[in-house]
Amino acid sequence: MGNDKPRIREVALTGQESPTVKTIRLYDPPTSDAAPGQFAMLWVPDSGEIPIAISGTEEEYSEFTIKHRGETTSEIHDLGVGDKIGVRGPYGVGFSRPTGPAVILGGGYGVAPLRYFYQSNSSNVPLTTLIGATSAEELLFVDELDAEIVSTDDGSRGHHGYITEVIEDVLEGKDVEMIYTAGPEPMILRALEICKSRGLDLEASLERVMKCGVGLCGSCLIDGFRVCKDGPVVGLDQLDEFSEFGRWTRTASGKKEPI
Amino acid sequence: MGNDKPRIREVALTGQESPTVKTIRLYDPPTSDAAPGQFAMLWVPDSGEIPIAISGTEEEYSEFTIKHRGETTSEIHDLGVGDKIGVRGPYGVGFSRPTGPAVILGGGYGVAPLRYFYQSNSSNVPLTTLIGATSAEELLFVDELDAEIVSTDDGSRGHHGYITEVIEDVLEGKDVEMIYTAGPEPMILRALEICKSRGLDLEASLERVMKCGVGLCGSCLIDGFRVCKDGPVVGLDQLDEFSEFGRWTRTASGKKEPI
Amino acid sequence: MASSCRATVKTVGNRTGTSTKLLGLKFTNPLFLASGVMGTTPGGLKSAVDAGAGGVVTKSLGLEARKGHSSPNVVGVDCGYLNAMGLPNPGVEYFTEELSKVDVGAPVFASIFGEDPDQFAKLTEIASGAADGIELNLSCPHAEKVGSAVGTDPDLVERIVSKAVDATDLPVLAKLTPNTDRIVDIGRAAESGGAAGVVAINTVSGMAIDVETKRPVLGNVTGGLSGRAIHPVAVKAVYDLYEGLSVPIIGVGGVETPETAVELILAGASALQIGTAVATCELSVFRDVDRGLAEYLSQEDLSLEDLVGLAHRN
Amino acid sequence: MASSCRATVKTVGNRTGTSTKLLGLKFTNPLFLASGVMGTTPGGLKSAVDAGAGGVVTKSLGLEARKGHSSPNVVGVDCGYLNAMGLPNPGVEYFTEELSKVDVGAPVFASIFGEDPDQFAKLTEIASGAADGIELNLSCPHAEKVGSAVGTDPDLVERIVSKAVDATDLPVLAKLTPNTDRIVDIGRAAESGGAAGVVAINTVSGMAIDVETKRPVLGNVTGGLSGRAIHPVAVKAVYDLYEGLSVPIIGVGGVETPETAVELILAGASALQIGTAVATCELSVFRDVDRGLAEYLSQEDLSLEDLVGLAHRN
Ligand SMILES: Cc1cc2nc3c(=O)[nH]c(=O)nc-3n(C[C@H](O)[C@H](O)[C@H](O)COP(=O)(O)OP(=O)(O)OC[C@H]3O[C@@H](n4cnc5c(N)ncnc54)[C@H](O)[C@@H]3O)c2cc1C
Ligand SMILES: Cc1cc2nc3c(=O)[nH]c(=O)nc-3n(C[C@H](O)[C@H](O)[C@H](O)COP(=O)(O)OP(=O)(O)OC[C@H]3O[C@@H](n4cnc5c(N)ncnc54)[C@H](O)[C@@H]3O)c2cc1C
Ligand SMILES: Cc1cc2nc3c(=O)[nH]c(=O)nc-3n(C[C@H](O)[C@H](O)[C@H](O)COP(=O)(O)O)c2cc1C
Ligand SMILES: Cc1cc2nc3c(=O)[nH]c(=O)nc-3n(C[C@H](O)[C@H](O)[C@H](O)COP(=O)(O)O)c2cc1C
Ligand code: FES
Ligand code: FES
Repeated sequence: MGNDKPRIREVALTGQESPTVKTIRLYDPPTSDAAPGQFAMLWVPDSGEIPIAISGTEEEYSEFTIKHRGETTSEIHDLGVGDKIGVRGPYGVGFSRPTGPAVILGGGYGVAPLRYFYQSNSSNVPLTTLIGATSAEELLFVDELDAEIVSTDDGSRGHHGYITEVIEDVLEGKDVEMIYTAGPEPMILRALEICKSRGLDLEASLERVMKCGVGLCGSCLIDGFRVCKDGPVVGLDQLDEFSEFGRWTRTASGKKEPI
Repeated sequence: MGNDKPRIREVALTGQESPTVKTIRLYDPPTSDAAPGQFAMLWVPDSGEIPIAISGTEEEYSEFTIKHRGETTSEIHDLGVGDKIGVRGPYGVGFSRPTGPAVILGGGYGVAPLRYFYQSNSSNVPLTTLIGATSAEELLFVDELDAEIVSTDDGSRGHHGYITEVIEDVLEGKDVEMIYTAGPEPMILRALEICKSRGLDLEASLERVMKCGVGLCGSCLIDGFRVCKDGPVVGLDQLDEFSEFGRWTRTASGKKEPI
Repeated sequence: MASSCRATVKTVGNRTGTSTKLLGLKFTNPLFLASGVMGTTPGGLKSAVDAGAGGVVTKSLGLEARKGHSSPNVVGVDCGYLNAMGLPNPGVEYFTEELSKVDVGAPVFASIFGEDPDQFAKLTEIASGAADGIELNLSCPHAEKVGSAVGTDPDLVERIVSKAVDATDLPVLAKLTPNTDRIVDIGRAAESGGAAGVVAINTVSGMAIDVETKRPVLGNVTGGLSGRAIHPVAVKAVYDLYEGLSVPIIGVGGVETPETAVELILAGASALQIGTAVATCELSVFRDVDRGLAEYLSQEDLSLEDLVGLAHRN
Repeated sequence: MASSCRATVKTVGNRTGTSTKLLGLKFTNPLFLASGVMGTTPGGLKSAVDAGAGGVVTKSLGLEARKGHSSPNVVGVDCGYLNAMGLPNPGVEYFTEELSKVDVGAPVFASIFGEDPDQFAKLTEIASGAADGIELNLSCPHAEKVGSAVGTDPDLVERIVSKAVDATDLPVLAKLTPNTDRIVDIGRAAESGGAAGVVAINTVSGMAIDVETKRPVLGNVTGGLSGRAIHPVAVKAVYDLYEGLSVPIIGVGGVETPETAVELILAGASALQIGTAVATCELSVFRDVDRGLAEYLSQEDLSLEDLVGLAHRN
């Protein structure tokens, strides 16, 4: 619990990934040692603390790739090299190590944890990457992950439409065992259906409001499952059992909200 | 600090060493691993908690050799096999390992820690043991420590008088570097004088009222030295610096009392 | 972390049951989920029961939905956590409605918080729609006007409890704050008001400051300390309440192992709640502690009831 | 144990002084020995100064010699100790006499405890014979009739302080209990009574029960919790007092590292006391914390005075 106190770090490097997405790099040994799929709680003093996936590591540095959404993410976007931010974690359960050919399926900033997953793939299994975004300029890490197919909602690059619409074509010719995915919940839901119908396995990284990150507060519950501690990466069986997944999320007060 | 909670142990064995001194054996890995000279706090529920030296160990068992003095020691004397007692520790700093020929000088129940010291002597240095007591039947561990000379105040065995009176004779013929001692403070004081005059080194185990055993409460102070944490074994230089040693002890209230 | 969750109580002997009757309710064991920990949704409550909890307490519910304090809401400290959630909850009606559709599998206490006796009465009435008991939160240390603001005045406590008791047929518990020199007076006031039992303790007031940014860490500045750090405080509170009260006491604070559970029962608790340990240990902490408790009872050849308050014999 | 004593504050930069003037006294650093810890004899006080303490507080002294409670007097718990010494002391006259013959090497506060304003006045008068300041113990949680029994009633506190202030020319500090919901009211009462400063906190009420013998461990049954477990409680108390009072605050509770020290200073403490860490760390804890504090100040380019209460800026 002494570890669950924010460590104050200086931003070592920043990079703009898209008009709305920025990566920051911090010297932070604990998170640099995390499993792909694990996340950290990032604290911007006087603003707030939010859960962010680890998007890559290099030696004792970790990277976080953050979409400009509201108050706290906007504060993080304003940080420059040398500015301070608090980090605690890593938290949660990450992705398993791939043991056979697999597909990486990322939507929006969901590509962030998958980038770290890709970086960490030390086994020799072939990974096929599919990436979707709203528009061409919002596509993340396409080259780094050697994406085979991309899609955009506005058709500005690759497939015009949702990335889920091309999964089955990609799977046709390939001997794939498993999909690793993160991104909008409808995308994950669709991937789940595809995996079920084709007998593939699946691991998905989920998001909920996370106020503690350690399994205490219950703000991140899906049914009775603590996404922060027992997730955020969940397997197919677990996902398939949820009654709320893909349909409901919870607001900060605990009220249900349709996804 | 979690370790500083009494562990409840059953008495595994008891032995009467003299009309007033009894040994109890407990299964207690932490103290069985102690250095000779270290002590434990023994707790008799509903009576009290007192400091007692470790007088020997065997595998994960420790022994304590206790003189019947007052309330709590009398309760301990009443314990039989299977009865319960609390132990915390080991505490304090023990004796150094002998590196050359040495004398063991024990008076009264002070022989207790020296017995463990003798047991633990794995180096091949020759140890010459001198033991004093009030009377023949109160002499402790004479055979076990292969005592060369014993003394009794009433002359019922060995030298008639104090054991300190024979030290110099013993030292005459021998190439001794150091005295290890425990027992009445006047005895230790005399040993200190002898060592100083002959250029020998000395380590002595001291006693004071000890209410905490961990260095908090100050009840065991000699000058500003915490006997429980920085002792109970102290070296010649330290001993020689004390203004209170050999002259004053402190009562439970902190008042000075002549020794 | 995990290491501190292991039992240090010896575990030989045959397992005996720890099922218990209390407040007119039956529990498979005396280890309940504490309020505010995981129990923000009926699904969270059910998870705890599935993991072995003998009963559960909901997150504290108010009349209106509340988002809670701004983040950070939780910070780790030595042997515990500080939290300042700020009583986020979807409102008593919303929660009760949702709860009424779920079979939690064990008795559910609805925890409620309000500003005055009338609010507590209204909350009690609504919450009684789906709960098996009511727990009055008179003790949250970091919410303005509610919580311990209403829980340190014995007269007010008596009025709140008595209004709540009038508003329901269910057993009403009063949850007490340790941040006072009058916990026994407050417990007695709750008893006079008709409380079927008291729950002790809520969190201990505390805060953490980050030395590099020089800012309080919690969004709310101050918060409540929970976990093993406060266990001795809970033991003392339960011990004192047992001497001063006749209603059953439910002990809370730093229960993580069979040993910490037995300690509170010996002090006088008839049942226990577990909060922080669902984070520092696994959710199986309920089952693990229950197993250790059962083994302890069997070894000592005592029933759970026998054990309650045994440290007081003299 | 030792590991928790290590500094986590970065220690680059040049060492600057931490000497400080407070209450009309000069201290080489703001880290004082807390009352009751080692300071039962003048020799113990001197040892702390030799090990780097900038000031020292004596064991609390009463009118008569006291042996203290029956043993066990101390038991270890998670992240701290419970103690119930029972205010053993040789009596104020005896101690003052002995102290007058020793050059401790730094300012000495005589801590005193009594049952009523007149006793406090008398104790103050006698203790002033050899001390540089007086600390009124209004907060021992485990002694009958004295200690927190007199420290939770603001009116009584004001009268005690004012009588003590009248009885001496030395600065008078009031040491406060955290076991109350009115610590700021009590601090204000002390201030009105003329206290030159307040000291916060004394130990937190707690107890431990042994599960095998089913007996309270401490001879006195209940005791006071000290050490890192109570650090967040101390930070909160100091923070609140800083908002409500104008006199200097001396922070106590779980100081073991430069970080824990800085935290209390940021909360509003002008100086600190260290108790439990002289057992959990080495006596060099004074020097070690001072060094870390100095390095922190140098790195942040702040003076000690600048740092006091900085977490309150808004
Ligand atoms: C496990 C996990 C991993 C994530 N990884 C990433 C990532 O890699 N990149 C990325 O861009 N986004 C990620 N997110 C989403 C990210 O947490 C939200 O986009 C972010 O919290 C929005 O904050 P904001 O202040 O900008 O938004 P606002 O809507 O202004 O929110 C205001 C306040 O609401 C609270 N809040 C909002 N969302 C959350 C939340 N999910 N949990 C807790 N508090 C919240 C915070 O207190 C915040 O300060 C992740 C979320 C989770 C649960
Ligand atoms: C480091 C050390 C090692 C010791 N080793 C041994 C040993 O191996 N064998 C042995 O026989 N004796 C040893 N003693 C002495 C032993 O501690 C006392 O003889 C014993 O405390 C007397 O207790 P009592 O209750 O029988 O006496 P009483 O005079 O009846 O004392 C009553 C109470 O006074 C308190 N008390 C008395 N003496 C002490 C003390 N020294 N410290 C703290 N509290 C005390 C206790 O609370 C006790 O219950 C040692 C002492 C020290 C300091
Ligand atoms: C994150 C968190 C939220 C809490 N919320 C509530 C609450 O809403 N109502 C309440 O009465 N107690 C609340 N508490 C207090 C707990 O119910 C419990 O009394 C306290 O944490 C001590 O138990 P523990 O040490 O087992 O956690 C909360 C505690 C935590 C850690
Ligand atoms: C063994 C012990 C004895 C104490 N005796 C006294 C005392 O006599 N008077 C007093 O005001 N405080 C006494 N205290 C409280 C300390 O001075 C201090 O307020 C408390 O321990 C918190 O600080 P710490 O966490 O650094 O120990 C005692 C504390 C301990 C551990
Ligand atoms: S974020 Fe608190 S339980 Fe998951
Ligand atoms: S016995 Fe308490 S300091 Fe030594």
